[in-house]
Amino acid sequence: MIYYIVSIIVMLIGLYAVLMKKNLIKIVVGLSLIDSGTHLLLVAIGFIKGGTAPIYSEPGLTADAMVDPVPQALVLTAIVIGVAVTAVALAMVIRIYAQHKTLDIRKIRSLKW
Amino acid sequence: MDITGIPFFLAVSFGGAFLAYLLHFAHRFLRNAVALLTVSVSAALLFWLGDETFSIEMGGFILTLGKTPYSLFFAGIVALLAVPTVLFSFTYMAKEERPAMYYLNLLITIAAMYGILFSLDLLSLFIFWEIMTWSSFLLTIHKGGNATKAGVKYFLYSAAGAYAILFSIVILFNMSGSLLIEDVARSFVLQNPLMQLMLAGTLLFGFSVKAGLMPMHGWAPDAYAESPAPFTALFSGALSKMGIFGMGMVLYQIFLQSPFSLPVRELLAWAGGITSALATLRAIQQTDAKRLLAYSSVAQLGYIVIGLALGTPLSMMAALFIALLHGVFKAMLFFAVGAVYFRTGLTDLNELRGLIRRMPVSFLTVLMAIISLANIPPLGGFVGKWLLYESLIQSDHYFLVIVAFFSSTASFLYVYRLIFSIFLGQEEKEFEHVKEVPFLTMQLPMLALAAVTFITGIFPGIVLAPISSALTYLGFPIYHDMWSMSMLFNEWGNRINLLAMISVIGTVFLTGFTILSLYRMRRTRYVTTKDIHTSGEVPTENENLTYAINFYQPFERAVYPVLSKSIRAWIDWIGRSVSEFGDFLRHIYTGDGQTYAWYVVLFLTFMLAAGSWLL
Amino acid sequence: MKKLLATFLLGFIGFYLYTAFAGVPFGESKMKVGKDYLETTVPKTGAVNTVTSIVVNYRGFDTLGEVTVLFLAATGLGAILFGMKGKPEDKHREPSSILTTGAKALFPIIVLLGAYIFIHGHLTPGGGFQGGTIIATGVLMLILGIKKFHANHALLSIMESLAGITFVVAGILGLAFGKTFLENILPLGTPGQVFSAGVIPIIYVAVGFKVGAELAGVLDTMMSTTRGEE
Amino acid sequence: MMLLQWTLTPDLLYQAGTGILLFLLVVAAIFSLVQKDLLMAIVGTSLVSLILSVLFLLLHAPDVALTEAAIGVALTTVIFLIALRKTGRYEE
Repeated sequence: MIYYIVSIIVMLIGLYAVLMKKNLIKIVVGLSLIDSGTHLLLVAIGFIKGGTAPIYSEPGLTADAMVDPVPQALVLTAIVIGVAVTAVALAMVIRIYAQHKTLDIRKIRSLKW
Repeated sequence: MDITGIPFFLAVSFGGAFLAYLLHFAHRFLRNAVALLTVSVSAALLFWLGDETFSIEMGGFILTLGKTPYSLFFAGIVALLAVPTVLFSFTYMAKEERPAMYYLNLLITIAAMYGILFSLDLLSLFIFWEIMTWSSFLLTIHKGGNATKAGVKYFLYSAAGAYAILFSIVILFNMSGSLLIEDVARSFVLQNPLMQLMLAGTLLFGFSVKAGLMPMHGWAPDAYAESPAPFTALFSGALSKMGIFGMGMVLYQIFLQSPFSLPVRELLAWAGGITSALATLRAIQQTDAKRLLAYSSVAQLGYIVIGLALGTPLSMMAALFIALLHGVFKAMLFFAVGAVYFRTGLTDLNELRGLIRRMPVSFLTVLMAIISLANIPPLGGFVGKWLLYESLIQSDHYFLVIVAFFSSTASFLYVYRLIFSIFLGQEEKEFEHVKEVPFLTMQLPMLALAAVTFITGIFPGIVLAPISSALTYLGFPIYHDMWSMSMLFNEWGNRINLLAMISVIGTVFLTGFTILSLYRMRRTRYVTTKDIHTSGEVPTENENLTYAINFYQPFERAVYPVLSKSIRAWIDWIGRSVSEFGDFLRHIYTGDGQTYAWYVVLFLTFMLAAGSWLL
Repeated sequence: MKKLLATFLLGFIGFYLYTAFAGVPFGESKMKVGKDYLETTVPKTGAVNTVTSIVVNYRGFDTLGEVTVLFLAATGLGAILFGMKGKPEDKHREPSSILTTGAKALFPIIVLLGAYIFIHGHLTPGGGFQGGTIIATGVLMLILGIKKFHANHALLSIMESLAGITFVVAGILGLAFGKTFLENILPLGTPGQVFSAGVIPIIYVAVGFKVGAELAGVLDTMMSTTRGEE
Repeated sequence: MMLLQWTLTPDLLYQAGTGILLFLLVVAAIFSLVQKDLLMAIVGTSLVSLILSVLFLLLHAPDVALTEAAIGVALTTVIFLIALRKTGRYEE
């Protein structure tokens, strides 16, 4: 249960950074924190007490003694997508910095119309 | 492939379009030849079209193609206008940009119209309908600039109509499990009347957008005025008739058995009457020749809708007859205006004047067309309008008669303005070098169509025979002696009777008038400017002494109170309100990306709170 | 003020998230489809690692979509940073000789490790994504360690395209043999052997190359961008 | 006095280790949130990823742990650092 609480806290910390921080890189950091929290939450949901990793690495292992592999597969792909998203976001940040010479989100108002 | 089959027919029509496009890059002449050949061959193939139906399975739906007498009549209109249009385009479009795209879109539009007409099921009808919309949209925006705006307007109206049609098609398919119009009609009768009313309403709305029925006519003047002149002829003459075709199909093939059928048709007839009256008044105000003709088109389509909606055999006959004739004379008018534009670069009635000696054939075309439009015997327009009046009186719609008669009479005003402003009056010095347009590619289409108005006026039976078979197909009781219903015509309309009398009188009158005017013209004394003294001043050379500006100013002043309250103002108001609302809404776009995150979080909180409160 | 509001909102959301997840018992088996995957992974797919069999086989189509997303991200990144290419002397300081030598010496080993991880994806933890990332970090080390190093983007894109094509072809072969997209058509072999599990290792190797090439490309693009002071 | 009666069983060690890691996770996250020096903040996220990787291992998810270690700890951090170098280091 503590896993859930901690992962939710990490998610909320990330969300707080997205909402309150004015630095673009900090916002991206917040996004990646939300990512991390979600990953932990999903894997924790799939955990089973006394289970082993879902790999038949040695003879004698049965399906009953394993943790849920589905969340793990989900998180596996989610992490990879997460890094791609982060990379694109940071590329945008670099571009914005080249354009505006600042990372302060309050000063970047070219979307205003 | 069967040479008399519809697939072959459509393959020729569509294939010709692409072939013409490709051949443009080889040689201009080849492209023209292929384009002309395509429309001529498809027009000729219409006569040999077999009766079989063809089914193609596509994505789980069965598309069925086949001809019916009803669709064949409309295909005749398309073919009749398509050939002159393509012919007229050759010289006209030589000056314009992107001719390859023009021919591709023009031929695809024509082919798609055939496709609509020969669809026996709603899905293929919709597919061809959309192809037609797209290609005609591309033609409308062909000139760029203002045309783009007009085209977008046209497209938005069309899209609204198309979605309405699609919506009803989906529901109809769900109801009947079949897309065939026959099956749909069969299961349509079993539905609850309100459902029937709604479906017929959406379908009629969708089709009437193309027909430019008020209040869905907003796109028509702009689109007609901005598209290239030869295409405008087809646009107003044939493409708008697709809306009429669809409305006729809905009213008499699907909706007829419904208890709401009669009131809806009555309403539609009134909409047509109002459309014709208001659009006529609008047309009188116009100072641009093409816009004037555009409003005139809307008005004429109003007449057609009146006839179509009344639903007596005679009125249907009138509607279909006017549908053909309107196509012909409106094509003539657009061609003539196009010819004037081709030579002078002007369509503004205030700037054009005195072209009669420079462009006599165009003048003759316009004269023939407006005689037909104003329903003067012996030309074709008279027959249709007479049938319409008679059917209106027979079915006791006296008030509609008054409306129709009013707008018909008022149409004299705008046609007179058109012919006077362009061709009559003092010749301007700047038009001294204007020549008549080339014979083969521009005069010939105009003269051929003029001949059509003449022939249909003298021998209406030629047109009335296919109309009769079309109406028989739709289930109207056409008896062999149904001409006795009309006071004027007897059986098939070409026996010796009052019509022939009128024709003879008309011909004699026309001949006499022509001889007289030729004689007068020879005797005309050219007045030098010195002869006229205005307030004791001797006018200088080149001073314009005839004015066509503010032609109908008193009249406009009289009708302005009516027109200012037109539906256009409402549509403008709606547009303004939407734009103001959008202006208000854009305040939420602060430009600060973080605010958007706040919106998301606030929304999430709201959803959670609402969800927990509800559960 | 805004801080208070944010704290309040986040507390609210956190509270609801917590109440939502409080109903999910921790550490107990709530498997539905997972059970089936666990039981059938060896007989059906021949892969020992259930996660791999899910990623590549059971949910292979998702993975195809995912590598497409990665590809799009790499392309989009290139598009965003287009025209911001810096000069080679953007690297301020000369890398030390220890770093240079170490990078040169370690790079093959790192690539070997990555390759090992994605070749043994169906046997041990790891697979194409992890192996590919490890290879990308090897390339990163080269970028950092060697002054004039620049990744060969043409080669990377060829590698990446080939890998992508391999994936799709492996999927289409399943269709061609009258089965479904991405279904296994090769013999399963003995579970636990390297050459087993049918089409899984092939796809995972392809994914490894693809991910490696894409991430290396991303890193190189980002590294060779100017600082934005024109 | 209850504290003294606890013996250091492997299970308790596991529990305590998990608890410490989770605590450190939150601390690292908060650290990366409040740190004005962006380099330090990124090190904080890297730390989060690292702890997360260990936690995944403890949750019997070696695949995810490996991915997180390779991507979260190494690659994401590096991408952040590159971005940092192309922009400014300090949060103003």
